[in-house]
Amino acid sequence: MTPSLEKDDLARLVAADIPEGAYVNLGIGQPTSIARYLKPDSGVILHTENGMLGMGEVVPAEEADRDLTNAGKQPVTELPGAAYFHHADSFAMMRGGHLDVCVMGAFQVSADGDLANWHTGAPDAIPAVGGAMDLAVGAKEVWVMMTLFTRTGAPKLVPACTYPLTGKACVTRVYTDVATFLLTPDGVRVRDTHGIGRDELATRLDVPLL
Amino acid sequence: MTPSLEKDDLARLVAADIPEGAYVNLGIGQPTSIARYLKPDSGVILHTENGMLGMGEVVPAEEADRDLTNAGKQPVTELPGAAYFHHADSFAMMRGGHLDVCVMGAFQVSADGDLANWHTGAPDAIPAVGGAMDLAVGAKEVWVMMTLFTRTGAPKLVPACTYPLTGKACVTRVYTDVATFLLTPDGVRVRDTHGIGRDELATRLDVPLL
Amino acid sequence: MKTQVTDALTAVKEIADGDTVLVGGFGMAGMPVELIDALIEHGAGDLTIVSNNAGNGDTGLAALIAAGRVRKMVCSFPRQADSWHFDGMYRAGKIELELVPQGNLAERMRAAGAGIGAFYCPTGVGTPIAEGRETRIIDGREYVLEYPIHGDVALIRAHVADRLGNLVYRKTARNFGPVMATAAKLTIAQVSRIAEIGELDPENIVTPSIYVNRLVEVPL
Amino acid sequence: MKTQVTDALTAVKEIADGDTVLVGGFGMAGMPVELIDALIEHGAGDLTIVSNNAGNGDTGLAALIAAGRVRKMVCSFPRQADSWHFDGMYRAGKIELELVPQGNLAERMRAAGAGIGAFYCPTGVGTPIAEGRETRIIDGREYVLEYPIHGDVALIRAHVADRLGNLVYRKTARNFGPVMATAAKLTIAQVSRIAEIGELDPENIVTPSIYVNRLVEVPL
Repeated sequence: MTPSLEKDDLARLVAADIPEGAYVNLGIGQPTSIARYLKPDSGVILHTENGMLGMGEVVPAEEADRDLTNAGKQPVTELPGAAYFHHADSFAMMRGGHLDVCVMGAFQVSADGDLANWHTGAPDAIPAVGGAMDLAVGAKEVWVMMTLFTRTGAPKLVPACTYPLTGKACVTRVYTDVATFLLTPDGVRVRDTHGIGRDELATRLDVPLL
Repeated sequence: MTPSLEKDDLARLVAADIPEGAYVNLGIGQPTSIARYLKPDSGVILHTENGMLGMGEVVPAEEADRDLTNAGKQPVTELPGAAYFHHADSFAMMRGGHLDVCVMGAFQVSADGDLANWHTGAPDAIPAVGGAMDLAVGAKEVWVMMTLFTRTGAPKLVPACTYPLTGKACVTRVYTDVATFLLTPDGVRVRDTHGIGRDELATRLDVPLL
Repeated sequence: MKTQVTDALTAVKEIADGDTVLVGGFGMAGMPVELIDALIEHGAGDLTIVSNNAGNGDTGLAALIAAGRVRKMVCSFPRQADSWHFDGMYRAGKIELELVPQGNLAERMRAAGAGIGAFYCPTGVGTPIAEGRETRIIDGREYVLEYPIHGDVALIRAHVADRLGNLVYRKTARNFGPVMATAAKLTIAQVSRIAEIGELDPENIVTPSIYVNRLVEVPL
Repeated sequence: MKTQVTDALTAVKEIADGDTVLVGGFGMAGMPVELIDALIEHGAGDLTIVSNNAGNGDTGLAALIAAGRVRKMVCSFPRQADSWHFDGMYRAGKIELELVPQGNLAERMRAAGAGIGAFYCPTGVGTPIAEGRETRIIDGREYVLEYPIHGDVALIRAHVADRLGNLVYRKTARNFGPVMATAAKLTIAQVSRIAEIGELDPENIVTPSIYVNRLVEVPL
């Protein structure tokens, strides 16, 4: 049995699944690292919601241009063929269904694709949503990248989200450290597993698996 | 008594009333000629709904650039400080109330500022509205420039329009060959007359005059 | 997905009978004449055409109308001195007309491209355009509810593209092109020149490549 | 009307207690720090601030919040590693928060600038953001009704202006500036340089001068 995936391996797995020439938004945090594993000849073009297509890599602070950041406010580069636009145009692009794929992190995903990734529901938390809800309703494919279990072992792929939703029935794939799930009209299909058997997976999740 | 105004005199009169630095849209037809009488140092900036601020003069066919026209599809020039934008942005500018003044022709204007200038209502006419309705609701001031009477002597400033409307309660001034009218909350005020006495004006119009 | 560079006839080959085609241009400025010629040669009919005008003279959109391929025109200003092909078809009852104020035409396509379901617009309130339509008072002002206009295909003309499909336009020929590019499932742009990637300044791109599926180079 | 070129303190002098101020920037990129400094010096309070974030570090918007001038923040992403001034005020119950998804924030200001009364937006359907809000099914999809956000004043930062007030931006510092400029009664732009009229290419203007009332030059 292969071991469970380290973060970089997971990013590499997602990167390999992104179609050639796709327009892609990589969410704040872990999904940002997917960019490192895209092949230079893939023609994949990265969108950042703060107004750019053709975004390049995250660069160290000493190379930073303060006018050029990703959605996580990290300094990035500009690739040849890039284009800048303002926020209303950027979100029109997202909401209008023009992005092929977006990849986001999540607290929970439900079997029918509901996404919860902006708020734990804790009463003292300061809520912040950013562009997550816009991506959830807008991208043609919404992929989630996360660990399958919390630190206490609770599954994050669930029959119904208990955290406040980001979007309903929007997620089509869930990439985790131990398995990749395709959320299909027929149900949740396990595409591959890493360091866990399908039987154990079925036992530890409350979601029926195909 | 001064004579009634020729078309060019009327255009000159309107031009003189446009405030310095105003952003102005001049409608198709007669209002277009107002541009000729704007003082070069007035700082007035002309908008054309097909996507430009800083439009210059109409030029003869031999100087035409087919990519640079006014809303009447006549070739025009570009002035220093001009800006181009697409149609949705151009009409957002109009609808959003950013133009200081627009000047349009009219079939009829009512005493409370209703405008009719797009359709005679004739059953065999092919209707065409262009940007007139957008200007009527959008510009801060809507001025009309027209002859006060039809060729058969019927007044075009009326108690209520009989032609289909372009916009409701939008016109604030009516410049005609024989008089200028200010449409105020108190009623229709005659500002100046040309070749006609105020008494005769009052007799020939069905609209109470202040 | 990757923008294809192709010839005009190949570019238009999937346009099907009954499609809604958004056609750029304000009069002749920005009209993709060679793409329309290819559409005529291709042969699709029963089309709904969304364009500001209903053809000028005998070329471009006017030729498509003259060829009897247009079932319905959605436009703001059909009647012009040189719109004789449309005028004849219209008076003969052979073409349907949906008259839309120019700004609504632009904004309804913008809504289609931006994922907006509908919007309240002040234009046309109290006029025949608003008759029988849903209206609403918001903050004391009356608005008409307007719905998006989606295209199956957009045929537009730009000035220069790069090989990725980024577009810049020239002067007032920009007009409806950038909006239509966002509102159609398939956008085909005719350009005067295709530049190398990196040649166009990223600050000056008007239509980002994401909105452009096919490029056809037609030198001036 | 003509755009004025002035200093920062003069530019902000009419901002009044209780005003709604749109503040450009995404984090620090595009934030008009010197205009905000002038607003702090000017002294207006009880402000509603519309901005993507709720301040970063100790400068710009964060300093305005720290000075106790903000009654309410309308933003998409207040909570950040360096939003300590907002966090403190919020937990102390001294500042109100209206959380708006980032795209709705942009589109609602765009609607204000474009004369749209309201629009149906799919974002947030089925989430707490949509609770108690008016929704509507259009073509089988559910939308939430969203209203414009108008500003009394917009404080934005651009790269270069010409003396007429035309603006160009730099890279992702463009962000909310062009939208906010359209949505406020008074738009004040801080720019790195003021160019002569005619120096900027008309094809490349991002914010036309009609949207800009005052310019303040703050060299980098």
